[in-house]
Amino acid sequence: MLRKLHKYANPNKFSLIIMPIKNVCLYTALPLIAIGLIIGLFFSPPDYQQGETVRIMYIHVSSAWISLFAYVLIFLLSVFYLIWKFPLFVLMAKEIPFVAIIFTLITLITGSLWGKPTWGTYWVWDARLTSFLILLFIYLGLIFIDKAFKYNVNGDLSFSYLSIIGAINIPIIKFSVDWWNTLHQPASVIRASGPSINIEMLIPLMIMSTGVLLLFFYLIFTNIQSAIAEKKILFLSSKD
Amino acid sequence: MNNLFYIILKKDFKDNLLSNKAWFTISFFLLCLIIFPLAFGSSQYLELNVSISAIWISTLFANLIALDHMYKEDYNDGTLLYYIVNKVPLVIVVYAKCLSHWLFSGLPIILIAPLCSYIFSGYSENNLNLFISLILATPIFTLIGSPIAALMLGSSLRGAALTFITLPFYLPIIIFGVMGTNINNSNINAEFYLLLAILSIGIIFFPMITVKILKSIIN
Amino acid sequence: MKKKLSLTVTKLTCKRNSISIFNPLSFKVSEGQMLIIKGKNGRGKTTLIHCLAGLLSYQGLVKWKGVEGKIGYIGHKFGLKEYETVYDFIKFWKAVYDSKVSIDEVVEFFSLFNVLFSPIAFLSFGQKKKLTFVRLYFFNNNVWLLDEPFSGMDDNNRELIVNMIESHISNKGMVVLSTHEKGRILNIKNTKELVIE
Amino acid sequence: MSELFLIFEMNGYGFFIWSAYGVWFVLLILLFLKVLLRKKEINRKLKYLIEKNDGFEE
Repeated sequence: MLRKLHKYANPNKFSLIIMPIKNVCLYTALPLIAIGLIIGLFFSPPDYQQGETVRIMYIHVSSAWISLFAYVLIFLLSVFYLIWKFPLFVLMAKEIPFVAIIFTLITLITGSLWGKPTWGTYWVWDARLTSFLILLFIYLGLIFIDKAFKYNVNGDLSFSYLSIIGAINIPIIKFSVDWWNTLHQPASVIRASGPSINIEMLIPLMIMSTGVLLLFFYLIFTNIQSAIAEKKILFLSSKD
Repeated sequence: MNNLFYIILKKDFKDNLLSNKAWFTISFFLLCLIIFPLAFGSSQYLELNVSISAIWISTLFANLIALDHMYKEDYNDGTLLYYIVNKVPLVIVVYAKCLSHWLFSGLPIILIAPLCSYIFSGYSENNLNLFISLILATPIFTLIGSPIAALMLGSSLRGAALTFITLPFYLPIIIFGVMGTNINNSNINAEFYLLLAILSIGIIFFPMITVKILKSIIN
Repeated sequence: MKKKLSLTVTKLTCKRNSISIFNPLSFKVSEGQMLIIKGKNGRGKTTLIHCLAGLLSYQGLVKWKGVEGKIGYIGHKFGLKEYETVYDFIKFWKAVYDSKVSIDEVVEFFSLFNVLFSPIAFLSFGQKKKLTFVRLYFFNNNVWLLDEPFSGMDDNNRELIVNMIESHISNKGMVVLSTHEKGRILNIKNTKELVIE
Repeated sequence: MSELFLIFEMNGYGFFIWSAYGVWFVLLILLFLKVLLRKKEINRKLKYLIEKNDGFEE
């Protein structure tokens, strides 16, 4: 089993394998996002409480999911790297923070634009908002540690250990709205008793989320290919 | 086993005293505190909220500053290498280091903070809360800092990067700590239980991960 | 019954940044023998010793047999604190090893009377290097890995260390030693040489 | 014309909704450009190096 995995863990081969997957991701993501945008902006009904502003949800919630999912991905890849020591895992994990930080920024900005009409302020220091801000700083820290160890052998290890330590923040974010009574509304889609959201809003949200997720994968895969090529450049230029 | 812990703790304690870094943290804490009345420009008492935040902010920064030389000297002069080759259990070393670090960067602050709060605000009813929440929070600062200090050992820009990377991990602790100090908070036990939960998980988890990091990063 | 002490290395390589540092090495050292690793700077002598000490991950096989307790090791870094006194240093490592050897004996063997209560910062390079051997003296480990033990030492100290190594080998110990010096550096029987290209 | 305006006004919440979507779009485009430019740059370097090493393979 491990030996089979090892065959695909060869960076050059991996780079070739993800080539078609990457393109499929891009060409499904773009139409899905377009459909999601059109339904979400013009055809979905307004909320009975929040009115038209609920349309911000389609981009806000989808990017929030992506930013959390990205961290889980980094965490898993780091754990795999520490167990099996394939450098490919950490190479993949290192490419995620930069993409994820943009999605976290989108989440925070759209969230505050959603908060102004519904709560009356752009920003409150409540549990979920603060913990999401901390997530942003943890991503920044991960990028920073990658840069600080650029030509050091221990960089990979430091990166993966830091991402494992930072994973403590993820459950805090996920459950912050359930544990504390805060301004932010509790989870309404992913919860034990099934979604509490109107089906007409759920459909565009799901389409949008799938589209953005595929786009995220496209960006990650492209970055991974670049990183593999970068390694190759380093190898070639240090050869003689 | 107990004996070894005691020996290493004693040596670390001595190192701290001899290398003059022992008084650094508490002096930094006091200096940082003095800034607040000056910056608020008031010749009278500070407001209670302000004095509490001043104490928490100073604690945070004093701990951040002290973190840098937790493992630095032992790494640079090779003592850690000798510990590992000679199979001295690193768990004991890490626990001893955390304890001695806390004795110099946590304990003095805990003892001195209620007094500072009284001097600054002229108000002493929240002192017990401040005392308890500091007792719970400062060991967590040390414990969270220890793996991060260990994994920045090989990096060239250690000091600045360490401060930047550690700060986000300290933020939840300071949130709960300030909430626990607030005397108007009716549900104050909840924060203490939460800090206690983090402390009791952290006291196992963080030293373990520090040992792993030190072992893999040493060469 | 005690196992006979031996070290067998087969096809050992060590990779850093996916470039192997030395060509695959195979050798065998047994009880009462000394291995001298020779080579120029940057050929991986230190890396080889770190691999043998288990500090680095490597490809190939390193098989120790009959090692008693811990491995004695001397590296480039001394593990000395500048502000510590020599006496404190000796006392600390005696306590860590839980050794039966008395401090007086160590002081006499290494002739440290004059510097016993001075901070280590006042010591010369050679004296500091000599002090690192105190760790070997305390613990009765039968394997020694010495990385460039003679660099920066004067003749007296050198003789002291050579005597130490000789008596260790005649006590059925094993020594692996690396050096960049050319020619025969020690007059000890049972010496093997390994040259890293 | 007024109907179109109504759609864009969104019951008076138009500013928030459209600026949120605008921020989303601009940030995603910037990210996309950054990723693609990096890839292009690296491929250019790699091509140059491979040519210099006369058709290096694996």
